[in-house]
Amino acid sequence: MSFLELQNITKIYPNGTKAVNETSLNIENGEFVVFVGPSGCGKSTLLRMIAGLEDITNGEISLDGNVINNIDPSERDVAMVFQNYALYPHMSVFNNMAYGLKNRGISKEEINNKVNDVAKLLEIDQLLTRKPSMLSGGQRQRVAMGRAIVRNPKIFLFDEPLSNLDAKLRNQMRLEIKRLQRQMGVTSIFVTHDQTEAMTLGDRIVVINNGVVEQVGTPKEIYSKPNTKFVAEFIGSPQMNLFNCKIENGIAHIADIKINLNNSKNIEDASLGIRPDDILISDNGQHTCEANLVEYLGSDMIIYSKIGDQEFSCKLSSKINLNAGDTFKFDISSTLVHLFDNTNGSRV
Amino acid sequence: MSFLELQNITKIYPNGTKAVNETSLNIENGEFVVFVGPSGCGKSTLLRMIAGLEDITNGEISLDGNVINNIDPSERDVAMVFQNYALYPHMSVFNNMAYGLKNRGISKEEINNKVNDVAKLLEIDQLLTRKPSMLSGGQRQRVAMGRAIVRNPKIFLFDEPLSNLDAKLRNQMRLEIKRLQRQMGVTSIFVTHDQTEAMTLGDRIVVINNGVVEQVGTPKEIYSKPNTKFVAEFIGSPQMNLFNCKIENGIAHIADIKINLNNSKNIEDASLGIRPDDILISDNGQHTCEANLVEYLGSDMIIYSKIGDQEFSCKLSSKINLNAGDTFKFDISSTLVHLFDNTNGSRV
Amino acid sequence: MKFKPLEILTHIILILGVLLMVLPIWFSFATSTHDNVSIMTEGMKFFLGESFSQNYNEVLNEKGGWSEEVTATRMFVNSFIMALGIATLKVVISAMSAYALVYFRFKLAVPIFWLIFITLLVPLEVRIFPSYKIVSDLGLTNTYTGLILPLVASATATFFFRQFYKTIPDELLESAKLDGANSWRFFIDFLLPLSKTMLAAMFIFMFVYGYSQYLWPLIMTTDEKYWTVVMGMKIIFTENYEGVALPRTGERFAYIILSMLPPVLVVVILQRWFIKGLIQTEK
Amino acid sequence: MKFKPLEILTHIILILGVLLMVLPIWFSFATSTHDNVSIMTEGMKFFLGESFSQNYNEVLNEKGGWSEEVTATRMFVNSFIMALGIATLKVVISAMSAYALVYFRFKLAVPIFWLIFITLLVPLEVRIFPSYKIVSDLGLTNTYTGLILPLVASATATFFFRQFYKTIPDELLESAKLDGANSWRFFIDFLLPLSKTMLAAMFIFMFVYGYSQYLWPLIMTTDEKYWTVVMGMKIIFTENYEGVALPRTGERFAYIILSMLPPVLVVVILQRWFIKGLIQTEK
Repeated sequence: MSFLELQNITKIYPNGTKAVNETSLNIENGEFVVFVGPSGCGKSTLLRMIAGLEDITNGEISLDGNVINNIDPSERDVAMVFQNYALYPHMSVFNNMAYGLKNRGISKEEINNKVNDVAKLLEIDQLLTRKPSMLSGGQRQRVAMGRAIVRNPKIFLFDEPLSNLDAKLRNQMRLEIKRLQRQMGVTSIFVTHDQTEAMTLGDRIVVINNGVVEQVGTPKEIYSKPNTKFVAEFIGSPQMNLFNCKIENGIAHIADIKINLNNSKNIEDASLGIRPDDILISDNGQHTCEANLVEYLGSDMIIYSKIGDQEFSCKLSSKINLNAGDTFKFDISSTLVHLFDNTNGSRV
Repeated sequence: MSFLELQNITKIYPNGTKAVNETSLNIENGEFVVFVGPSGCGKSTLLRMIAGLEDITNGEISLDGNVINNIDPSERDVAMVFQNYALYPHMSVFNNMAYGLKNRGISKEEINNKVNDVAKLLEIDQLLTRKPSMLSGGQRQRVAMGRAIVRNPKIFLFDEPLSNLDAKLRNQMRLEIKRLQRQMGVTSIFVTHDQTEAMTLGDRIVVINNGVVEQVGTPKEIYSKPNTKFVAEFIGSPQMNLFNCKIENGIAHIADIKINLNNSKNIEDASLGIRPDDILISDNGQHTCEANLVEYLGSDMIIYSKIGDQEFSCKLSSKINLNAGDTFKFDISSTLVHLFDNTNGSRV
Repeated sequence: MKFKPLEILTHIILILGVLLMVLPIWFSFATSTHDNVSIMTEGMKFFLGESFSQNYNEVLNEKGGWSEEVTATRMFVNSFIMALGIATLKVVISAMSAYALVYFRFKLAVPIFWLIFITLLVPLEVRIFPSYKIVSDLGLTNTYTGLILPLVASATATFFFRQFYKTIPDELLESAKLDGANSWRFFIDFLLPLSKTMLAAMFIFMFVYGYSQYLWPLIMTTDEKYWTVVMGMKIIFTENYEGVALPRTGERFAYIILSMLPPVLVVVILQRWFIKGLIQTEK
Repeated sequence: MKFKPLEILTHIILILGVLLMVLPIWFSFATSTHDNVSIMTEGMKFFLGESFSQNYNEVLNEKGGWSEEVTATRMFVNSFIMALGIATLKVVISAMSAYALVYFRFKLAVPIFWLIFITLLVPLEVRIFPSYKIVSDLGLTNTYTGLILPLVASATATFFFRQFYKTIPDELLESAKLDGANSWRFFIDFLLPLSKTMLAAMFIFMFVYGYSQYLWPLIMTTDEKYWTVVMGMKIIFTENYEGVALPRTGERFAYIILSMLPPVLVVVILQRWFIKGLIQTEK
């Protein structure tokens, strides 16, 4: 039996919206799982049902062997880091961290020790007497983490905790969260809309769309073998190019370009996907296109172009000299291609 | 004479903080300039002084040949897109866009035409009767853009307009803003803390830190030849590795590793910078380290390691099989290295 | 977001509270439809009687007062004019003062806010004689202006408008400025529409405040033509004791019920604005 | 954020307003320090006189009323107890009702809110006779309980607490729940400390409201021991006309000045809370 089990979880709001639909999932003890999906896909609702902040319409959640459907959030022994941190504005950092412990009737001395230990771990021990309004974004983030850690809960829940930080700080905190989780070994669920966070943080990733789990797997599995068209587009940056095409006799026709696919059945309405960095640009490529726009990213650059009326992008080293308006030659290798059936979006 | 000229602009707040210090800058007609820097560096203050929303303590701003220091913001003919969009919550999308035109006494018919044209351009013509509260984040963003465009101002000011959008949408809107600016040719200033946005959007980038301009240049110039240690660390993702070292007889000593630099003078306290993707990993590299943490990013991965007690990261293709705990061999080429003097942070 | 175990208890307490508030009004109305004899002999009524039109007709049209010239209808009209004037001017003046205090950053804004706030401590009752002196020197006794003017400043309303304006993000003002709005237009085009709910709520509060004034109109008016409902209430409850006839209890209750109508009217008219505003700010 | 051209004009208007508000109080105070003869002959005073201690001593210690037993000091104490009781209970009850309305999502929350809101339309003046009946049936005439109890419910305060609670982000409640806080703890540990400013402001408003009550204590109290300041004001302004001596104008003004002190005291005590709260919510 897994540490956390979700069985056919469904959430229907009073207004009839189905936020989560028949979701089942097992999470092992000590695992770091990331729920990723576009905004409004139900990933936060799922997390909030685990925390007990939303009622469960149907299905069963069990944690550490006990069904927790009807257990009050205060007794589930889970800790959550909110997107806006939800620090208690009228309490000092110390009291923010100590509040949950006080409510559990832990002795003053023990609270002092625990809070100080965690504060040291997170390097916020200088801030214990300050109010949240006197902290910077990164410091608030740490306090929110500290409040969760100090309780030593069965499970950590993160609800997009990095999205209010600026880019540099986000990368830094991402690393720190990963290290802390490794170090403490507490089962964690992290919700995000950012595929980079999902890929770098998760032991396993759960890709969610419209309340349905599209794919569960390690970052490598999901990146290299996306099960559906949605996952293919969502995971990876810049996003995978998807060409609408017709496949006849093992050959994909995209506008006037033909790509030879080995052993493929005929599909009337297919999508041929290829990642921007899998398009091979060389002077003796078979196909020719014009670069409409070039985005310079430092070591890499992204070229936007068109085949017929379908836009696509290629990522290549910025050492290559190519400007908007230039033409370039490229190849598409059949081994690097992902093929999806447009009728149901699933991988062929 | 340039289209927009800033001469020795200084901003000191009543409480004594110097937000902007003696900044001079020329921006040509039709240029797309990005102000980039960490939060609180003064980049927004500078933008707001151009808009007329902050008083100028010292210095002179001239737009299109006229000094505008004391001209009311409503008469400067600039349009601004705010971070939170600042849409008028009680007005429909149409009225949001038309409000500025009405105040300029333009005829109803002309307002109708202009608003409809811009709405079509931005694909929000279906939303004209809605209130802002009924729009999604991306749609709000478009309305805010539309409100600025419809006035056909001399200059566009963008104050971190993408930071409230999720990752996918941000990339998409970034492209769209770039295309629109190219198409309309209106001088634009874009403020952001995100170096990726700065690199991809700007014709020129102004890197600001602590109220002082650290470097002005094209994205390529700034990336390949950062003037200061701050710029080197700030621009580029993952950020440049900077090793504290001592340079004697043209050799840099980092812990027990020696790197041969050609023709370099002796520096007691130097920083040797190298970008994570410029570290050459190969089986016959001179130096050996252990990978402490591996971040998987899809096509690439980032390895975190240490030389002595100094952390560094390398970016390499995820096709290479390397896991946390493995050792790897690498070379640092003296041609890819950036050298800074720690006493003043400037490039050597 | 429910605290389930408490829910049933809460319901019971709340329903009791509702009954406690609604029953007296119903009793008053039911009693007002009976004739005086049955009220005299049987006490307050729970069911409706048959003297509705007689009692209400008498209250509205019978002339009373010392000069036997003023009708209750006249008093209702007076109270309505007074309450309307007070409420309208209080709301307008407070909204504008709050605007000045929040958006015009002159050095004295904070001390001035405190001075306005301090006037809360000097309600009309305390300054009634100086106020009377000024109004009578201006020749405004026995006029609507005299009834309304000394009551139009409101520190309470200014305070709440100020707090509300402070929640409006700065960017809205900045964006409006770049769109060419001057300070007057910003007030008209932005602050007023955004504070609809607040305006409606304040208007209701202030209308009731004005409507229930007693001491001021008592002192201000010697001419019975300017008597108000609340003054009339004292009169109908005292003058009849002097007569030899039965106490006219039915008419008294009819008068009370009628006296509630103008405020109810105001709420009914303003509720659309008000509910809309409440729903929009709903979490 | 300045609208410069208007600034000078605004200043002038505001300074005039300040004078208009402060001068009457200063005049009253200055006059209260003169003896009756000079006031009689010379009118209101701008400068201080020499009868300060005499006038104030007389007001505080002279026994008055029909029974010649009640002193002004006694009346101040009565008013203070009444105002304190009303304000404290009003604030506590309103804060708790608003809490129930915002955080307990039962189906009737909206209709109940409206019912509470409607009671605004039935101020004490309108329901004064039924209220009197109930209180006297309970044997509470001539008690502090009787003075205070019928005035402790406040729709206004409930409304503002409700609006304030609605601005508190949901995540705070959720986070508190995960930290093991039950609904009672959330109220004590979060809502009360967060609404400090609101509590202080409401307390001040309600204190002044209670302090300036006239009609209710007039009806409720037959025993002069329970007379209040505002009732006393009527008395000192009427009883002296009947005497043959000079009108005791100096003492009257002394009485007015003294009557302002309790509310001022409340503000001085609460201002620290209040200013702190205002500064924290400052833009």
